[in-house]
Amino acid sequence: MSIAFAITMAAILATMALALVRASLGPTVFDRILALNMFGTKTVLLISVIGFMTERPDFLDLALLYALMNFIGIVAVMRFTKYGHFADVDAQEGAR
Amino acid sequence: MHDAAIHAIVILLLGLLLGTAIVIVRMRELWAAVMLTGIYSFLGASWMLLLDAPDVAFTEAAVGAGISTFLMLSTLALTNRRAKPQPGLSPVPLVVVILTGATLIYGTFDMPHYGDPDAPAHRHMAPEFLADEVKHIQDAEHPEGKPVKVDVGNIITSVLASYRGYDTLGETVVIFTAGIGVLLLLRGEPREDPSEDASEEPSEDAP
Amino acid sequence: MDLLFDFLSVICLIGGCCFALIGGIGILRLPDFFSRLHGGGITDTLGAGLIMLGLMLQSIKVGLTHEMSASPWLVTVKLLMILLFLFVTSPTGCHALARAALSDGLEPATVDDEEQPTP
Amino acid sequence: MKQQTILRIVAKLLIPYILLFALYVQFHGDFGPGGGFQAGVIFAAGLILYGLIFGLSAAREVAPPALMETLTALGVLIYAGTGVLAMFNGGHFLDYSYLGGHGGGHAEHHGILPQGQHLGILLVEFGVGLTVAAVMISIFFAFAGRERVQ
Repeated sequence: MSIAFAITMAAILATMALALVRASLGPTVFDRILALNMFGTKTVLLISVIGFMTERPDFLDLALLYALMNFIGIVAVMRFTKYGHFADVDAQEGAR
Repeated sequence: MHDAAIHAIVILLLGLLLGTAIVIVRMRELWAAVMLTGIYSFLGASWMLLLDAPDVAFTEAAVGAGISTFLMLSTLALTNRRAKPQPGLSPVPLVVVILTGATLIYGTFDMPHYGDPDAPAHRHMAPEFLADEVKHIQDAEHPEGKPVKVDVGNIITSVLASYRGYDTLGETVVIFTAGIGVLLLLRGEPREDPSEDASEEPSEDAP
Repeated sequence: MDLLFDFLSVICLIGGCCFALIGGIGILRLPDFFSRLHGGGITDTLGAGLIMLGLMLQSIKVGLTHEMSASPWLVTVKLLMILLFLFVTSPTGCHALARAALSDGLEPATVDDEEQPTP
Repeated sequence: MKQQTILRIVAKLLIPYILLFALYVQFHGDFGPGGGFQAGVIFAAGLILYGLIFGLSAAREVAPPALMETLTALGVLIYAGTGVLAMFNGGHFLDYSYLGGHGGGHAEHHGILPQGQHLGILLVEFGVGLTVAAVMISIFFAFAGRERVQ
């Protein structure tokens, strides 16, 4: 089983590397954020597999945390790229 | 086989960390650099996990993914979004960095091997901490003279909160002071509450 | 019984790896942002789902063989929750991203666009 | 961001779980990874998500800035107060063994957990968590409330 876990981790790391290339190339803002989103998901998977490989299932708390926190990071980056600040924008935004 | 696989994964992870660092350095768009530090923190936490340090990884995960991205972005919102291009590249910083790095790596040769049971860190205080941890399992056999000190499942928590209570108190005061400092700096001038008159403000302030 | 669980879980893990890699290649090679969203989508749903399913089968296997300890079942529940959160947050992120890109004026590339530069 | 229905609903769905997870990390830190600092950061992150999606003024209503500043100091006070309480019970500063309520502070009865240590660590971690969460939320308000200086 440990070989299967190792292969899974290697595949996840390879996917991370591909996402990293896209994050660094990314012609538009959104490409980079998409790569960040994917990277976060891959981290959750990587941490879960590490937990199983090292037989320390309490590592899953960490994966759970990343699954929740990744979303906050993405919302923050998206808001920043859209408005450039974090103050209230509802009045300016109008009916968009 | 198991150890070899973990070593290979660690090396791959470190390679990715290096790649991320290079990409961050080359990035001119500052918000993208901030986003990439988030990626760096993802990788760092995974690596700390492989070194069997879940508490450190947990802190990295809690701070690195959400809060620090947000804080750095809000700093950018108050300053500037793009880095100034450097006019000329001087080789001096590179030489300094390479020399410092080489010295540090040379210094690690004297350090005990990872996981070495004879390392000073494992012989000085750690046995005492660990002994207190196991004590409650075989409590009935123990002679009465030995006081049970800390009896909390996670060793890190007991060390941080109890044995090194003064230290942690100091850290809490540091966070408190830092928070007060940021509030004093950023609340410099009294502003109108934007929640009340947000509907009027943009029309007046808009250029 | 163990062998069956191991077999199924290896199949799930390898399948998940394949989907993750396909998505990774997709996010790198596809021509424009809106098609790259598909690459992201594949890894985040099917890739993550299969890998999590493989891990869940492993913990269920442990849970069935050691009846007295509750911890493997807790691990299964935690994996299920992680999967649930991933399934909720990741497509939401993709959706919001696509919406932001559209409102920013980014046009999806169509066949006509591709024919124009290479006549 | 408030106009984006799906984002808003999903945030509404997630925020309770983030806060619940923060409490889990806070009070389960004795046994699993985590503790006061991490819990405070996660709790603050939950509120920051609320502020990002529903607007700063809504977040200010949920967590009034004045209250946050009070809680910042209160957390440190709880920490230091635990230490002082141990002194009142006859021990040293921050010697939780004397919090057990047995008077003498010698909680080493057979089979009985040293309650004082548990209680002390719980209180201290709570103080740390309170301070960290309040500081993070205050910093969020301070940063987000300012507009760009040009």
